[in-house]
Amino acid sequence: MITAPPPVHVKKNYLNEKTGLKSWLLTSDHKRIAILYLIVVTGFFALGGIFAGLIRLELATPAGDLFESNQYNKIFTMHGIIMVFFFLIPSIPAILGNFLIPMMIGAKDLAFPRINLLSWYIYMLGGVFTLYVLFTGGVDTGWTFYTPFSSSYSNGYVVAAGLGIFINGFSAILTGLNFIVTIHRMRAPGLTWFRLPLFVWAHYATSAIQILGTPVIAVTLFLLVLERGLHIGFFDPAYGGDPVLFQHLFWFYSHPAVYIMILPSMGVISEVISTFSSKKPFGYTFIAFSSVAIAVFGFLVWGHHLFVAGQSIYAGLVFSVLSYVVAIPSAIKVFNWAATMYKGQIRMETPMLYAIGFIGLFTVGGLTGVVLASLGMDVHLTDTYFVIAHFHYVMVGGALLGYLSGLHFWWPKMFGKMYSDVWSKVSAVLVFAGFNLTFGPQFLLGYMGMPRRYHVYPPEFQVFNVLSSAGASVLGLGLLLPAVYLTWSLKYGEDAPPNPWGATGLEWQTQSPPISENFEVTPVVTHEAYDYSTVQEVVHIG
Amino acid sequence: MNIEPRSFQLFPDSASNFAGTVDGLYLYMVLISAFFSLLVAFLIIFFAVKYRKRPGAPVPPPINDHSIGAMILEIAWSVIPLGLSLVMFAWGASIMFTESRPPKDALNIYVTGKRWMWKIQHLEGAREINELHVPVNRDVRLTMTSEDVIHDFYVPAFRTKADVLPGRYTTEWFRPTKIGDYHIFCAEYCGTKHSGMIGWVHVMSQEDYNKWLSAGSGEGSMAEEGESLFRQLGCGECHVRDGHGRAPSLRGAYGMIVDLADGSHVRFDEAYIRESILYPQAKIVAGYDRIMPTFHGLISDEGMLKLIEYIKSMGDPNGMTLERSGPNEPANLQKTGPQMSPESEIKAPTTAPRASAGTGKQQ
Amino acid sequence: MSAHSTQHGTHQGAEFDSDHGSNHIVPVRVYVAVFLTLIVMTWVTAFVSTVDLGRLNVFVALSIAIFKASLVILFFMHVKYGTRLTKMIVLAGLYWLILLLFIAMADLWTRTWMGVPGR
Amino acid sequence: MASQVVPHEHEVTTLKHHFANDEQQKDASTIGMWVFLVTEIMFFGGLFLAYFAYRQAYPAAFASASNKTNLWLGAANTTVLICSSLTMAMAVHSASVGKRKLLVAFLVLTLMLGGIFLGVKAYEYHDKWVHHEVPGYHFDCEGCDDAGHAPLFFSLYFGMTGLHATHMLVGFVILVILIFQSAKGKYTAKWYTPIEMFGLYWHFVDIVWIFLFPLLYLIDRSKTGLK
Repeated sequence: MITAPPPVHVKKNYLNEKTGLKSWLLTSDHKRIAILYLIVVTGFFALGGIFAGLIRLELATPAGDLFESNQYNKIFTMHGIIMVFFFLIPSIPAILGNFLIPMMIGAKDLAFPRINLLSWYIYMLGGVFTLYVLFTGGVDTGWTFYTPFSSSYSNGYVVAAGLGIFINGFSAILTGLNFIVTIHRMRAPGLTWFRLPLFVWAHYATSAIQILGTPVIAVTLFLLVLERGLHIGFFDPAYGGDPVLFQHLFWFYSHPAVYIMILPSMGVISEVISTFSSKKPFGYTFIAFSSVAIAVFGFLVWGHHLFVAGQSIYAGLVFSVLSYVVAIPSAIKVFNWAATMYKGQIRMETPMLYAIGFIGLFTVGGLTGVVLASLGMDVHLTDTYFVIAHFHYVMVGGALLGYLSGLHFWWPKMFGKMYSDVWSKVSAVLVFAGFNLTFGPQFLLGYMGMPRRYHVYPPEFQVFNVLSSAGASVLGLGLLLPAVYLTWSLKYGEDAPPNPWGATGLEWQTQSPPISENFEVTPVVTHEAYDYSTVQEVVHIG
Repeated sequence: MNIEPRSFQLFPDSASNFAGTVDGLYLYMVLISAFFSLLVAFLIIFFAVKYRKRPGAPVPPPINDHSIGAMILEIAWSVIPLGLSLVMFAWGASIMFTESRPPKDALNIYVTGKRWMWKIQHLEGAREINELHVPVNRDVRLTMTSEDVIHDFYVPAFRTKADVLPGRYTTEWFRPTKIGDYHIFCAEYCGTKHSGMIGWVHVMSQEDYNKWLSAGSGEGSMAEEGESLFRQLGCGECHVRDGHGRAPSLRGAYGMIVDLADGSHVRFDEAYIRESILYPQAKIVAGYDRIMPTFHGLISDEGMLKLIEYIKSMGDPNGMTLERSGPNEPANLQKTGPQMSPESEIKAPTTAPRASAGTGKQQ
Repeated sequence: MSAHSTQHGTHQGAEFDSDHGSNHIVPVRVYVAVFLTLIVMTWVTAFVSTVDLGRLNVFVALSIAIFKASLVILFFMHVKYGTRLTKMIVLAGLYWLILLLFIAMADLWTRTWMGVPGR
Repeated sequence: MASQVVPHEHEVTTLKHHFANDEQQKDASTIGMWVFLVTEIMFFGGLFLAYFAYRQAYPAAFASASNKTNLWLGAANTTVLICSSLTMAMAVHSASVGKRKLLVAFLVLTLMLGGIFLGVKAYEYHDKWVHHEVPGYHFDCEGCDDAGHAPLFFSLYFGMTGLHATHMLVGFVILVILIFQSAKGKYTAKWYTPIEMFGLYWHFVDIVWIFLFPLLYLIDRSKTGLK
């Protein structure tokens, strides 16, 4: 008796419950907003990556063959603006944070769902301004907009670019606000602060920085726009204005901003290392409090960007010693991650590969930051390629690898599909190798004294630049692969079980992809965090 | 004089008194960083291999991370890195302190950054663009300002740089220790030709330097040109040398601490001279009223440096005696307003000085 | 941490800290008293500024303003009757404002100490 | 078992699906509003830093330029704004006790007082425009000491008061919406959160002015006395 094959019972989930463009563009479901962010942020990342490729192409030769100086300046400015404000800052909080924090704390949604959608539209509006600037002529001030060049001498679209970032800032503020209220007031019963996943701790600290720091760059750009647009001189030396004051206001936000970029990645790495070692993170409280310590101390150290800018040496002393203090929590995290792997059951899946890469590269990035924090060394190395190498090691080696690790870790939960293990591991290795070849030589370039933002450079720097450009092509290829096999997995990937990696978070207790309300009934948490003895799911062996 | 392009170098030349200590600090830091990076890398790779998942192995029991041993471990890997880094801090701070205190007898050279070129003036009057000739083993102090945006005078071989700010003076000093030619770079983004704002430092033996200096341009020294500018602008009418004029005497004033009308004090240095010429009523000396007109927009940056050099030379006894224009100068106190002469240092007035801030008329 | 879903329908919201007086009714006479104090202090600070206290003028004006602001925060904005978390957020905001002002001003105050221009 | 309160037909439940109960929802809104106000504190904080930096650098210019502002008009304006703060507090109070007419009355009063405040500010701006005290537009600080640095004071004056006025205009728009909604009876003693949240915003704008008034109007008034 041949019975008809059982109708393929497609589980009801947040993706197929409601369909149509309107259901996406007017959604208030934190998971759909996360997907909207994923699409747009990936688009901006690609755009920023193209500019990075153009820069490396131009720098393969000492003379300015590919572009005019003016064009080159606009390209590196757009690379900076897009990567910092439109990829690094929103990437993990707006995509992974939005999707996962309500699920991790057992809530149905964020505290203010409509404000969450509003923050996406504000991000889009900021993006429209920046694309307008890009297509109508670009801005050539660098992503730092130092006055008086940006306010009186630049002929780029400084006002429009400033407004674009001004608007984009509010998107980050609203996301931060949403997270803080949600984490405080909407945890599931029994979920005390020390049972929270470290991912949530990291985002709590990140949101605190976003709330306390972003408004200051908003007002700085507001003053810049006033000065350039209405000739009201705030920083204009002709009236006795002080350009160093602009730098103080700018870096008061922009240094904590680098912690906005790295803290979420640290949250992801804590989760991934713990899951793939099947072990509770060693020193859970130390890792949790080091996130908060980074958020607090992060606001005291911005002056290390101004050591040679005409800042008084006494202030420089204070900023230098505080910069060494702020480096300690990061060191604590790295050592605790390594200790977590001790005596674990380690599975080298793709997320774990990226996490191992993160720890290695972030350690190098952090240590070169410690090198730059010393006054005497910074005098020689600031504004050279040493600084470029340092912050790319932290931003690409750290934040980007953390983002990729998180994306590969929660992809099955977000889309209910598994991706190809082979291709994802190949891409991880390519990214790691290409990255080191791109930015490793730049440390040596930096000590040789090649200044940053140079369109033309003396011939003795060419060897390192060619190596770096070669590395960039490998890195570029490595980063293209995920776009291929991840989108491929959406259609052809095998269906993902609720808990493919054997993880312990609440988000793994519900189906993948989850239903709109996340949980049929709000779970009550009774066990400590990261209790792997309770995990019985079949574990996916890549 | 063209310099033949250099070939590949792995390490920059060390050609100044700072290069040695900075390289030493760098070596210390590289060793510490290498040690910790390799330690962490080794740990994670070793653990990843040693504790890889054996099929069917039970879930590892959680390690008690609140035990005494764990606490000692946590404190250890906080305090040890902090200790090592504070050595870096102290060493770096000491280098920066020496770089911030130029010796008194240093050879003073004025640098003016203008979009995309370096204009350098020597006291003896020699002027250069994008070239800096200095004698070897002699302390050189650069007093720098910018005419437009922020630049940065960076000589990698000397391991020093300092931003050059518009509206303010900044200082950088070094003692070249090796004869040769070294790159000058602009290290603060300043616009289209930022990468073109480069030049060469020519470190020469003392004799070659003296020969170069004397063969330099025939104009008078900065102090002499400053003195003629001082007279042309009519500064001498109020700033009478013997102190009886309506304004304080500038003789021997440079370097002193001056009491101001509002009770505060300020050092009579380049910054104060410049501010009082451009914004005279900002810091009025105690006992004098606010009658000095503003010269904002009337004096070029080079002219300002010449005036400063002249005011400096008024004070020091072993400086050039300028008595010849002293008391026998015809008293022309009733002359009103600075005569406008098309001298190159006096720019056409962009903002015409208004009658209200005119010289000495309104009382 | 694994969680077993609860059968009973209602579930207790996340626990709050001890006092939650978000709908505390403040008597009108408190508002009027605070209002009058604010008006008086405004005119006091206006008059005091016409008296030459030298450097002290700044501190007097700022302390009056801080006093008035704290009155508004505590009574008009109900922070006095609010949750401990609200109080913490207000204090954090003011602390970070002080952080921004004093550390940045520290640079401006110490610029002339070294006596070398630009250092 | 407490008598089951049968919800009236028009009393729609205002509890959002993702909150456990009204208590949690109200508390979340209050905290969310205060976190937003912290961002506003830091937003104005940047301007205050610029003010303190330049006042410390150029005391003479700031003193003489500040004395050109009208002291008594500023004090009167501060009083107007404090009154509007009182009426706003009374509005929140009457909302909490469910008196709808009183609520609407106080909201309208707050709107009018705010309007008076902005009217005075507009007059002051016009007065400065006439006296050429707007930096960048043939600026001429008549009889100012250190006129070279005076534009910095007026830049900050227009920057700070302009930003404050913009915040008040945004407040007006929300106030008008609230007036219509409360007139239609949307807010009851059980749920008046929007009124209270707007109250917090309005009091914050008042606090900013409480600091702006002494900082901009009252610098070294002793020299020019009560002019």
